[in-house]
Amino acid sequence: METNYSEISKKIQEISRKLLEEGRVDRVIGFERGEFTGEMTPVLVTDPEEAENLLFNPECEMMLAKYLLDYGGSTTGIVAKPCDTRAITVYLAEELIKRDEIVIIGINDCQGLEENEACDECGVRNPVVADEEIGQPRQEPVETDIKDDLKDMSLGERFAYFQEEFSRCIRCYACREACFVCSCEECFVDSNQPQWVGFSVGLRDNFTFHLMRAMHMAGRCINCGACELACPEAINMRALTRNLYRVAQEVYEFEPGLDPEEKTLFATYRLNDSEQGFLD
Amino acid sequence: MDKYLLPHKAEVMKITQETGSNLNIKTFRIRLLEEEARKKFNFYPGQFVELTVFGVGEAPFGFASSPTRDDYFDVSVKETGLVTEAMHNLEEGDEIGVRGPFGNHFPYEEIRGKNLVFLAGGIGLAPLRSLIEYVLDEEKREEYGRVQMLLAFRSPEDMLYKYDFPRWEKSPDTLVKYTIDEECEGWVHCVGYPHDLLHDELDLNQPDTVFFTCGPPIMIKAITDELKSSGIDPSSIVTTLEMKMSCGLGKCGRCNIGSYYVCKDGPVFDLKQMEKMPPEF
Amino acid sequence: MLKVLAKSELGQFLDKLKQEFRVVAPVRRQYGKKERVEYHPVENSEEIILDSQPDTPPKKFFLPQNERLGDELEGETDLEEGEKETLIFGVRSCDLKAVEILKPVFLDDDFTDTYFQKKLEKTVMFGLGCSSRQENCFCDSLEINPLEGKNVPVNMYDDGEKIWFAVRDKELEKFFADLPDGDAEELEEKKGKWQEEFEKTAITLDLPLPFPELKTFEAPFWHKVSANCLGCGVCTYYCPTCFCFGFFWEKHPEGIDRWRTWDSCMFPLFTKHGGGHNPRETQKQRTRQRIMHKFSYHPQNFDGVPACSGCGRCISQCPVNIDLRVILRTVEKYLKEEEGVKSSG
Amino acid sequence: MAGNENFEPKILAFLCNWCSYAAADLAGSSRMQYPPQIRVIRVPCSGRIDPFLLIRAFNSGADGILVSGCHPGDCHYLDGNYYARRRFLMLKELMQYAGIAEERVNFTWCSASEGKRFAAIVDRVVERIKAVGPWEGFDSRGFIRREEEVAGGN
Repeated sequence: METNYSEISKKIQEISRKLLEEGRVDRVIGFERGEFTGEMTPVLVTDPEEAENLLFNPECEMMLAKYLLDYGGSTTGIVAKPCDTRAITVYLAEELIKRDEIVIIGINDCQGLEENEACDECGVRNPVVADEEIGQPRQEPVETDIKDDLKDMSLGERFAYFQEEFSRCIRCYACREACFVCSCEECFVDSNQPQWVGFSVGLRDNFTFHLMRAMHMAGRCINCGACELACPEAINMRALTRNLYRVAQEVYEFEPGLDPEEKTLFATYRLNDSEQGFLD
Repeated sequence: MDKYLLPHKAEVMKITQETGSNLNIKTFRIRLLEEEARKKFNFYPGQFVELTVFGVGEAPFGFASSPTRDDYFDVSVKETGLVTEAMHNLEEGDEIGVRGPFGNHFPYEEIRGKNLVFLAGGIGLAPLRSLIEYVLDEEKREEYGRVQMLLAFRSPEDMLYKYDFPRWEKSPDTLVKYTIDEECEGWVHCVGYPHDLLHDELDLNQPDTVFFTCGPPIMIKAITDELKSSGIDPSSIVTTLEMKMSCGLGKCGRCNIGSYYVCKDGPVFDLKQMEKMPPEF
Repeated sequence: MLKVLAKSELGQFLDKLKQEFRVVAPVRRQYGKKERVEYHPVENSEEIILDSQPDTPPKKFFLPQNERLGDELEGETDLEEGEKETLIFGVRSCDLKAVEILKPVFLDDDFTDTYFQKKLEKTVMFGLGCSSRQENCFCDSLEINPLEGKNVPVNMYDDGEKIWFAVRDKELEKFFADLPDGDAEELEEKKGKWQEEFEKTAITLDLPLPFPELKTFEAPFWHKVSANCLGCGVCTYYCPTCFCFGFFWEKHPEGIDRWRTWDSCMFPLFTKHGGGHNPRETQKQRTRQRIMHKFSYHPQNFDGVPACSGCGRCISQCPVNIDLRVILRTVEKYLKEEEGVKSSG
Repeated sequence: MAGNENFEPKILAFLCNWCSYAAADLAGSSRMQYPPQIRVIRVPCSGRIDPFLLIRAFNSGADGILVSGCHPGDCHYLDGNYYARRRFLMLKELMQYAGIAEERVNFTWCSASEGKRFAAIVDRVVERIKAVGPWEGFDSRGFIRREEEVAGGN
């Protein structure tokens, strides 16, 4: 069945208007169409009259969950794709936001986004957590695999591949800012005591930055693809985090953002965890 | 060709430990190594230099000594970050990089013949010391009117330039007062914040007085408010602004406040100018 | 001198230029699934793209993202002797204007940036008149003529089949001697048509430049226009006029090199003091700084010229599609309303 | 990258104060021979090692790293090494996926009494790293983003 996006948009407008009018939220975070660009852009609606600007369609590629971090202490409604709800779940598990301060307008039966390749690898098509639901939840599960297009490369080829990718990095940190996982108060690249990674845009520091970034993502990244979409230089940095996502799945049977009660990967352990590759 | 973006080599002649408590401040006496560069290096009170600890980084510091001392200059450094920490680890005789001098200066010409009041808090005394030393210099002293100072510190241990005070006090027509934040044993001077003590301790009613203030932002704010409410003309209240500065040439953009670049158009501003600026300092 | 060149002969023509210049032009690059147009030295004339605005501005040729200033102790580095001049083939009006905006910043009387100066002296630019509006550009709203690049020895036009060269420099005429003459009237007719297209899609911005400093600064809309900003540096790094920079140091066995690198007012670290205080702590303050610097502070210092050439790259590249034009509209509306209140009250 | 006969690798060894560091001590005082190419950094617990430090070792030119902590169950702080185990496994996967040979990234456990084992481990690690040759650095393709940009200083 075709998804009717104008229907979804109308529902979002109705619900948002009601939430704002009844004073249940101070603001709603959603999408609107840019006046001149014609492209979708995140927007903060505080006036019930403005709720009619809210739209939803497969061009709405940005993750909105991160904006929630700016508004602790007040109530916020959020238009949430299933991936947004996973991000919210991670935030809840880490107590970065309070459940009673957010109203989640979840979108059921997500069909994926136009330009996001990560959507093909996503099996979560209904919100993990929601207060208001739009559309009917998808019943049959979606069979997906985390792809690995680099697996046939040799070690040296992969190294050269990543060198080529990261040599383009201009360190604008769009990947970091677009990523909901990057919620640290001070990012490691901004710290100068200790200075983990140099400020230069040389390959050495770029490569180090991306390795450290991927390591910071491990166990929290939900493979949503926001980093890749945000990158103006089209760098495939998701290859690293995606691989760690798969390893966590295979080795620890762990997938972040599905259960707010579950601790994140590095916040817990099992006595019989794997020691694969350790020297005996 | 003048080197703008690369430092001149200099040596640390002398290091003086100023304070002993958790406020760690040292004063460095620095001399340029190249004769040629030294000759060209003319600075005025209020200006600043960019000092490089080789391999670590660069940071701006205001001159703390009078330009009437030919050969060298002093800067006082509080240990706060990467560069200042590295500076504190230097020893006498070590090499250091110098770029500058940069910025504008205190209006030492315009204030000739006027009465001067200096209000300093903590390490804010450093840039004022440059002007104080200049004004109190034996050859220059008679060109200026009455000099009054109120020097505020957190505690007696946090006082810097203690060794200068007897000389300043002895200078003709000069009044020096000291204050600390909280009462403590053996302290015979004032106690309290400078803006509360201003009227009682100093004589503010002389005509043609120029006020110089420097210290923590909150102190500057309190003092300027107090002075303004006593009806003093904002253009005769002078302070120095602190922003992160890097290039010193008004290019790199980080010290930009309104149409001013603090490193080039500042750091010395009078209150009249500051009232027209966006409040971003 | 007006000359025309069939596009199929572009390769041969460039070979001639290459004998004297290092020729750089907008070329197509494929990264994964994403296609981009960037300035690179030309290897094959077929990869040259003249009908689409390059994704990156030519700023990097004068102000590279990383630039070695020299050894901390030894002094400045010089350009290598005998280096060929660089010819940038096809620079649009917006990017030419951007270079004009950068010039007074780096070549002022108190301080001449020799690094910038030397690179500029070793560069020749061929202008390219736009024949259609690009994705998000609005240079005509800022009184820049998209069809006519200023201060260039050669201005080109691409009508799809032929490239037209309006040669204004005597020394360069030798390269064009073999080419057939162009019909000036025909070109004017084409330009007229393009001009019409531009006028149809123009956005009129009635901006008082410079923006009144305090009034705009204290305006209430800044939170609204910056609420969706992520705080990355894309807009400033892709801007042809943004020039803020920082230093970093590289230790190696022979010494310590000082490098200059781009920095961005959108990063919190940009203004954070060593002691921890940050005068521009929130994204709202930083966004305001970016806009105010471009349209208020810069024009105050440089004869009313804003530090924006309307190329629209900050809009096209923004990960959340923030639109500078919308912000300018908001400012325009606000200032008009304020003006109205004042005159009626 | 064939093993080089004269290649003396630089190896950073992060050793837990309560076990592996003591083991290294024991190996020394028992006059056991082990290769001198490791540089030891004493840490309070393997769980206290930030993976960033290990990545940074490669940034700074180390040819390889060795991390050794207490055997699972023996942690002085009860469970530090259990947390570390997860981190190290993920780091190892990350490095290998990014094209850094797994021989360079070594993890093991070693108790305070296992001086002999420690010497053997160091032997093995040095052999492993020698086999993959010197680490050429993340920037083995040059410092700057695109070569042509610096070509003429332009």
